Amino acid sequence: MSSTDSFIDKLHDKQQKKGLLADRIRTKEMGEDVILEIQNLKKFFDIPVPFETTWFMIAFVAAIVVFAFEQIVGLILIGSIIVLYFALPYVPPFNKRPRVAHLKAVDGITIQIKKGKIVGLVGESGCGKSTAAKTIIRLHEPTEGSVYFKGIDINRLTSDEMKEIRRHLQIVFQDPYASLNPRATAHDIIIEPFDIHGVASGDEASYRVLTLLKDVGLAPHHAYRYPHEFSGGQRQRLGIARALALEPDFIVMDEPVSNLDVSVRAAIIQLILYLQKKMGLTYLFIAHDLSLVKILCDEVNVMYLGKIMEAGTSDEIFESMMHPYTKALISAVPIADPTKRSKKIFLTGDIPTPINPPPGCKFQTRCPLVSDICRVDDPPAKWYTASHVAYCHNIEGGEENPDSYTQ
Amino acid sequence: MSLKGFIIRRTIYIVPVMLGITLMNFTLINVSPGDPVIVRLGLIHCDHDDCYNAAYNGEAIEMGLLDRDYYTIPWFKRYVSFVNDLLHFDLGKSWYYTQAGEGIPIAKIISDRAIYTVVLNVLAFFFSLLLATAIGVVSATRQNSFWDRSLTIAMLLGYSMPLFWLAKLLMLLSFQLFNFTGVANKDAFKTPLFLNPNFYKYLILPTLALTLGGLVFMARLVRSQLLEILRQDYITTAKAKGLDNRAVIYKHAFRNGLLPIVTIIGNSLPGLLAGSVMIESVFGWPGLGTVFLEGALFRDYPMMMATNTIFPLLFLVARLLTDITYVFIDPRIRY
Amino acid sequence: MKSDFMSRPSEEVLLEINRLKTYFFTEEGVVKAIESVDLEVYKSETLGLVGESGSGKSVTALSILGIVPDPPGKILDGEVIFHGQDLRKLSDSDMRKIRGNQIAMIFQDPMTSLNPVFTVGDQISEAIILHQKVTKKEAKEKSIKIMSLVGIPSADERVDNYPFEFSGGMRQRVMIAMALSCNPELLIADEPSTSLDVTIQAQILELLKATSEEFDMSIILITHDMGVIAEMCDRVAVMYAGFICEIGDIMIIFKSPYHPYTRGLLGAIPRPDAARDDLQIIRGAIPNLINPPSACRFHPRCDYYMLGLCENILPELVEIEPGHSVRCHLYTDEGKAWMAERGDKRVIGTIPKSIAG
Amino acid sequence: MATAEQEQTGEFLLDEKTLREIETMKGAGQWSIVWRRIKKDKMGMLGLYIVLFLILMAFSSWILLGFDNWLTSQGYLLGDPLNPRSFNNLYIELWLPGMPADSPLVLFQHPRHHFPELAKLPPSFKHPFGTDGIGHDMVSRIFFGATVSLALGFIGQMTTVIIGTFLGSIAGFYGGAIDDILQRVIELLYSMPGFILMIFIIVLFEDVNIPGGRYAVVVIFFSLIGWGGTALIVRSNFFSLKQQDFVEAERALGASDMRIIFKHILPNSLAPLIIIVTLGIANTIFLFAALAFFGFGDPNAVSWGDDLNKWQNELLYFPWMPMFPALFIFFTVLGFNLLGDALRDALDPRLKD
Repeated sequence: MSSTDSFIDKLHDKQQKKGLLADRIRTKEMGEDVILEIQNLKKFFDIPVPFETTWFMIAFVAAIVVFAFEQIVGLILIGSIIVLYFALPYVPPFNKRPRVAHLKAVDGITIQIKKGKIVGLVGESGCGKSTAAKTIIRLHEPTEGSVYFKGIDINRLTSDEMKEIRRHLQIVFQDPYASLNPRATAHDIIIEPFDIHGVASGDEASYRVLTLLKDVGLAPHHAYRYPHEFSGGQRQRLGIARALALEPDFIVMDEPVSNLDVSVRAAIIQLILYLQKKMGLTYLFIAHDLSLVKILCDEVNVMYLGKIMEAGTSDEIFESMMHPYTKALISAVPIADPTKRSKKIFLTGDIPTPINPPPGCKFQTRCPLVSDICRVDDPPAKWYTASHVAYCHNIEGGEENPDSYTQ
Repeated sequence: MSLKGFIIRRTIYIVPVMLGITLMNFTLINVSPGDPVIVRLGLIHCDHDDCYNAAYNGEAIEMGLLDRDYYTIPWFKRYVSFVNDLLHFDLGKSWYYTQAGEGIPIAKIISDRAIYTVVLNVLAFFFSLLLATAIGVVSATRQNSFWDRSLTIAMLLGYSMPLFWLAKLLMLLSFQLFNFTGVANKDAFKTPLFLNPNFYKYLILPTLALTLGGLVFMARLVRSQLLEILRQDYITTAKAKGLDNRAVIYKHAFRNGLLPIVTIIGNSLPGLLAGSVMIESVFGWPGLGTVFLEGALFRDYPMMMATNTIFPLLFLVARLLTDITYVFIDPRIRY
Repeated sequence: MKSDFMSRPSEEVLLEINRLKTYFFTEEGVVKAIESVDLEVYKSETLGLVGESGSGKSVTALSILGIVPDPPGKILDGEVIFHGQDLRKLSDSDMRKIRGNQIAMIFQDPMTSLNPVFTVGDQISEAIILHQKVTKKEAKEKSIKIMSLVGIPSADERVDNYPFEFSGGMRQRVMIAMALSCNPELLIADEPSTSLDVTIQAQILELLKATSEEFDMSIILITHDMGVIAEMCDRVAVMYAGFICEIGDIMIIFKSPYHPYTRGLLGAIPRPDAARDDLQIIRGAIPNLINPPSACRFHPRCDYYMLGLCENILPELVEIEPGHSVRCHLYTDEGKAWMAERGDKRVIGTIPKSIAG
Repeated sequence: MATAEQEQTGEFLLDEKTLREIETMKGAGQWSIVWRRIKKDKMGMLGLYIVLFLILMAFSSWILLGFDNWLTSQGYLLGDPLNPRSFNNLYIELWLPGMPADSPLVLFQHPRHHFPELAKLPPSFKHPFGTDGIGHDMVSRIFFGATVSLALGFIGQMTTVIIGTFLGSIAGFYGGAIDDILQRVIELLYSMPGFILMIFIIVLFEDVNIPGGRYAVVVIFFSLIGWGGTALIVRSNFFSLKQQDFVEAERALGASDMRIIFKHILPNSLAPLIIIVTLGIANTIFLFAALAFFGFGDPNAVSWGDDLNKWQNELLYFPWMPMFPALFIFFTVLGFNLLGDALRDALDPRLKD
């Protein structure tokens, strides 16, 4: 571990020289063990909208016809045909050549993750949780914003440096079957990271594979089986073993249990918790199951349409939530206790699409507290404690500045 | 965007594609080795060069090559005039089909012969689609029954049978049963065409052969598509509503199954057209296919160029029609 | 079996299922999806049918309606008694009169269970025309009415829209409208909210609750989510690998589950005031139904497994108290004899720690 | 790790039978499952046997002919080559005890040798498939024709698949301008019926003189214009596979593009490629037979298509002459189609658990 730490120090020095570093983190807050800081992360996708090509084409075709009738220079004609054919917007039957609209999957999120904590990121489908997860470990390039890992801006690293950093940042996917190469055995899958990074080879690698299998609760004789021969829970164990292979510091758990059956789910959760304790891991736990997040996470971020609505410690979010969306979300969760049938807050309408959303608060279309200002201005941050913040125009209390809570 | 706009756009888009195709063909013809005049000359016996040159020139003049300065103008300039002629619906004169020592205009040949190909193809397409639907529905709704198994095997056998050989076998069968080979000779089709009993008599076997050829292809398609769709959730919904099997299949399954079927048939039209070329040739049916094959055998370049322009054009138009059909079948598609 | 449920007057029974058995004959082998399902549904109650994937919940629903895809599925045995007549003995056309009319069903994925090429109005009025003697126009009017009833805004315009123009929640509302269009007495809801988001799920469940009261309709609510069951149901039946293993009143089941599987299931979900370590594990995995464990199919995963008994003799459904039955050897005579023989004092009917705490 | 171990021991507390099944499943990769599925499919196995038989036939005739050429060039086979009865021209003889020593049963004759006096004989014990119009034994012609007919199908299809896979995978993985250009070229090629385009090209290039004769020209042009379909399928496969989680996981581990393409994506797109090859060989053989039938083959080649072309007009009077080559073309296409259909079913991803 010492060699990798020195690598990070080297990167740190390099970025400091260039003035890229988030100095605040390194100097002030490393003492508090901030392992990952996400600042104003945005990820937009370009999506196609129909593009009118008719006039463009008519102009070109007309030019060609003029050439043809006048028979001036054949070469010009032939050249322009080739240009026309290849340069014209391709018009396959149903996908017109796109003009671009932005799908704002992640629209500026800021999260601080402290070492050894489990930080939850919850939200409904289409709120950009998974995009956020992939952008954080740089599987997608962010449109804007930065991710600082131990103070290093990972989006500015070269591919070689990034490869080295990837040893510390890993991900576990939602669908345990899709995330395993169906043509590779468990052994092949877990040895892959050793192979890529040249950490270990031959017998040593195999030995480490078997140790990892044991760590995640699989038996040695599972090593030469293919993913389809495992049950859902065992597949997810394999996925976790692969993520653990390089001894990372930080793992993004992208809904690791939502595709599993109830009885298996608990076992995987226990494994995740056990590994965290044993290896001192830090998790970003992404989920839509609030009751799970409640018992699992130290801190929770509630996301809606690419924005953070409310963030705080688990207790703060679940016991003293402020944001109307959080309130509705939590009250909508069915509670597995028939004696506690709660009175629910029903949100009207559906989740709108994140394509070019209206200005102001993203939640305005469904919010029970909506007022005129919500349709114009972005909601301000209101801090209730040093860790608890909600973004809303119409809620009571709160401070503009979090620093008033720091000692 | 309106449907009209879409149609206009797609129609205009045909232009560069056609230009690309004709350019490709024209280039191929002009870079290929061999002199078409020599092919036409065949084996002539000449004692000295003058005799040969005279014969060569005579042949070249007859083919109309000297008129157009075939040997002096670079090929890309000739391509420009080809496109120019094409825009005036002038496809040049045939080298092989001649009348009174002069080539017949290809546009005339094609307009004379097109009706044969159209009648044959439309009839066969209609029949095969009808039969394929029937067979596909029977097979798909009674999966793994006796009928399904035997029909599937029959379709597979037919699918593996080369189409031209199927035509030959039909010919043999008809000869054994009725002493009628179905091969038309040139005198069989004197005008007026649609009152001519010979036209119908000689139409039977080609239509039958082409129908079988299309049928085996489409029936397999219909069956697999229907099987796929009968697995869908909305079929269960329809059943849970209390609809009977007929309504489920003919209303709910069929309309959904049509979409992929239309796509695949639309995309396989060139294949069906090639089948028609084979069948026409085997039965001597005087359509475009025969014209093309005979022209190709005798290196009739203008004719080959013309057919190789017409067939892609037909295909592109057919694909445009396919796309338009989509709009009426599937409400999800908007232009 | 019938005597087990004598706690309620029998005229209130709407649907009774006895020894239902459905297999799927696939190329890989025979999938024994349902081995023996016995349950009753009372008038205007909501019965929850809960179990993990592959437990046979959906197949039960399809078997009730007689629309198990055949091939490969086949109902081999059992009775489905609805209003005193055995649905399995009805002719096809009589059965069709009941489907969609007296018993309606909604499905898990509203995305795929609506036909994409017909307008929603067409699809709703199709059922109305089929079961009621009305003209097309009246059917359409009725569709609009029922659409606004299930909370689809501006229904008179939306009626001519296609399913793809609706969002997931709205599509599920369309499905509910379609099911309600003929005032059914029984609605089978197969995971109606699983593919929806939490806030939308709450809306749909509330709608189901409201309509069941309004229409005086019984609901069989199939789900794997214990939370949904707790919110919605009057009684609950727990299924495991083709068997009903426990059935009873919701309060009883959640308070003192008797079957080891029910206990495991309840222990494995995060309860409102649980801590991290309270999550309990059912070891093993859901069995492959082509080759399921013999007799009691839960025995390889069971903490109370009795060697020589559980894998050989299938326990009967035993009534513990009125309206609460369990299929487990802990409560059968054989089991008691086995324990007595070995001087084994297993604790029966205690409440798991996590639930009690 | 007590809890996890519990899960796994629970898994293996299953009864004996299941346990044994798990044992047999150990190490069973995708391919062994595919093989098991094909073995269950009777029609597929029939197709496999037909294909294997034909390949065996083509190979043995090829080797035999090569051996004969070598012997002749070495001068080992003496005797008058013009004499039909000389040792040189009697090919494979079968002599069984009890048969007259001077008239053994001739299994195969040299494919190019003909006996004009034996022309147009109907099938008999000596000539099971009869003889053709100039006195070739049809059995021999068919036996030796298998090489050309099958080789054309194999080589033609393999070249198109290799070109198509290469272009398709590049376009699919990187997308962008390469992908755009590739799509346009495919569109051009696909706007013309393949059969007609092939005839067009054969006519234009029939004079080209390259080793391998006319069929070499045909195969070269076939592979130049025929790769579009494969490229499209491979392209779309790459598009969907590169978005799969397991590829994302590789990226998260820091794997390079080449590693991802060759170690992870390509092996996973093998299944459609195998189907393309099998069904494509059937189509290619069919196409070449059709070209030969309409007189665009090589009249000097010993192949089923050209024999069929030569005797097609004798069908009404001497039906065996064109019938047997046609029958073998049919069987070949049928075999590959059966095998291809079985493979398609066996490789169907929907059937995966």
